[in-house]
Amino acid sequence: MDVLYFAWVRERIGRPKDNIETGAATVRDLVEELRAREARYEMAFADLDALRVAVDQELADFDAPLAGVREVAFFPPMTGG
Amino acid sequence: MDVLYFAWVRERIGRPKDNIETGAATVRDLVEELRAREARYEMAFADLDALRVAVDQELADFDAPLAGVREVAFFPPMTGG
Amino acid sequence: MQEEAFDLGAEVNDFTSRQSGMGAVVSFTGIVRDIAAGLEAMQIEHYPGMTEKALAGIAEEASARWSLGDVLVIHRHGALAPDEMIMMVATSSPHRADAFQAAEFLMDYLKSRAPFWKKEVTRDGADWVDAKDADEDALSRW
Amino acid sequence: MQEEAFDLGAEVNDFTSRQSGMGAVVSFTGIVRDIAAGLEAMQIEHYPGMTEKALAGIAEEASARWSLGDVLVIHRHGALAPDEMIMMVATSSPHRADAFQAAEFLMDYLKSRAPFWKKEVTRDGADWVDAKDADEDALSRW
Repeated sequence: MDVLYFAWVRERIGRPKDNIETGAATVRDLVEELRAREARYEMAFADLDALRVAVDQELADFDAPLAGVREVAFFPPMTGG
Repeated sequence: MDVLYFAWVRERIGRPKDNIETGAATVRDLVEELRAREARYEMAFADLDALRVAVDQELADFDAPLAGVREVAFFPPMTGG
Repeated sequence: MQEEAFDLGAEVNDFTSRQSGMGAVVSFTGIVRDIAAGLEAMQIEHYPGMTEKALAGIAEEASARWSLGDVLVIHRHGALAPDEMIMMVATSSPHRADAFQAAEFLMDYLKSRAPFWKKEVTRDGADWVDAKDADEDALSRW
Repeated sequence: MQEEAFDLGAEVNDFTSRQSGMGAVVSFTGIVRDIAAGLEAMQIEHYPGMTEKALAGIAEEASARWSLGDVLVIHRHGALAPDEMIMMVATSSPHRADAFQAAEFLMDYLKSRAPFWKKEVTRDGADWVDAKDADEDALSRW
């Protein structure tokens, strides 16, 4: 599964993307896995209220299931326009 | 005093403008004077609800006083934009 | 106020390039629509002298109500063909909500408070366009 | 979605000339504003792939809600200087209220639902722009 990071999430983690094997059932489970990896992941995911998530390029919530999903992205609230 | 007509008011009266001497105290008095002139004025001023008035180029109502006024204009509701 | 056509894009670009520190520019353009009977021309009559005052007054009112950098209003008169542009407004503001609201306010007031009258000329004859209750009602929200 | 600058006036003119039977065209342009610390650049990051889907989805939603002739959305990414245009939307409709509302809707959704992030670079450093509660609140009116 591709896991993408944007804006300060990308900067804190220090890379734009991970490709990981995971059995995580939901986005929240995936976050717990990532947090356990390294301090920079722990820091990036410290406050989930400050984060948004997209599952296969659609906005989703942290309880979204990951079965069959190819791409998950984490980023702060959007500031376009 | 210049009295101006626009849109179908102008067409019904058959001219864009009259210059008249009047002792009319208000717009409504002026309308009564004009109505008494000829049938085409009577026709143009038949329904005051369908008319708007400007006094010295500012929108006004039919009770507006005419003392010192130089220009009165009658026209249907505006349809710009 | 002008009889000749205007170049919307050039006006919007000029307007925008004159702004500094503005985060938002909104433009509105009104275009002659064809009608069922087949429109040959839209004739726009206005009240010279009062028109300029009314437009300036409406623009001033908008500037007093919202935080605006600038306001532009162009309105044509004379005979226009279908798909020709009748008029345009542009507003600039630090904030998008102000630019949008001011542009809508300008349009609502232009429709019902500036001395313009439209006449539709078709093969079958010519008719003055009736004012719409909805246009008058639109003023009540400001 | 593009990195290069766009010509607002040319886009608005093109957009308008493609319309037929539309009485109203509204455009909105967002411009990089300078900030107190002195802005050197506004960097705009986006999410390739999702961005296009999100913009198309927002435009479709607008077309479903209002009577529109057409919708145009252009959004830049990369590094922009103060007073450069970031993005624009344009809408056309037979009626002005629809054109205005659809343009405001597009902007409100673009602000908070399209995957763009702004970073302000000044002499003192660089900071991600925080999302505003007001922008999120603006969605609730639709």
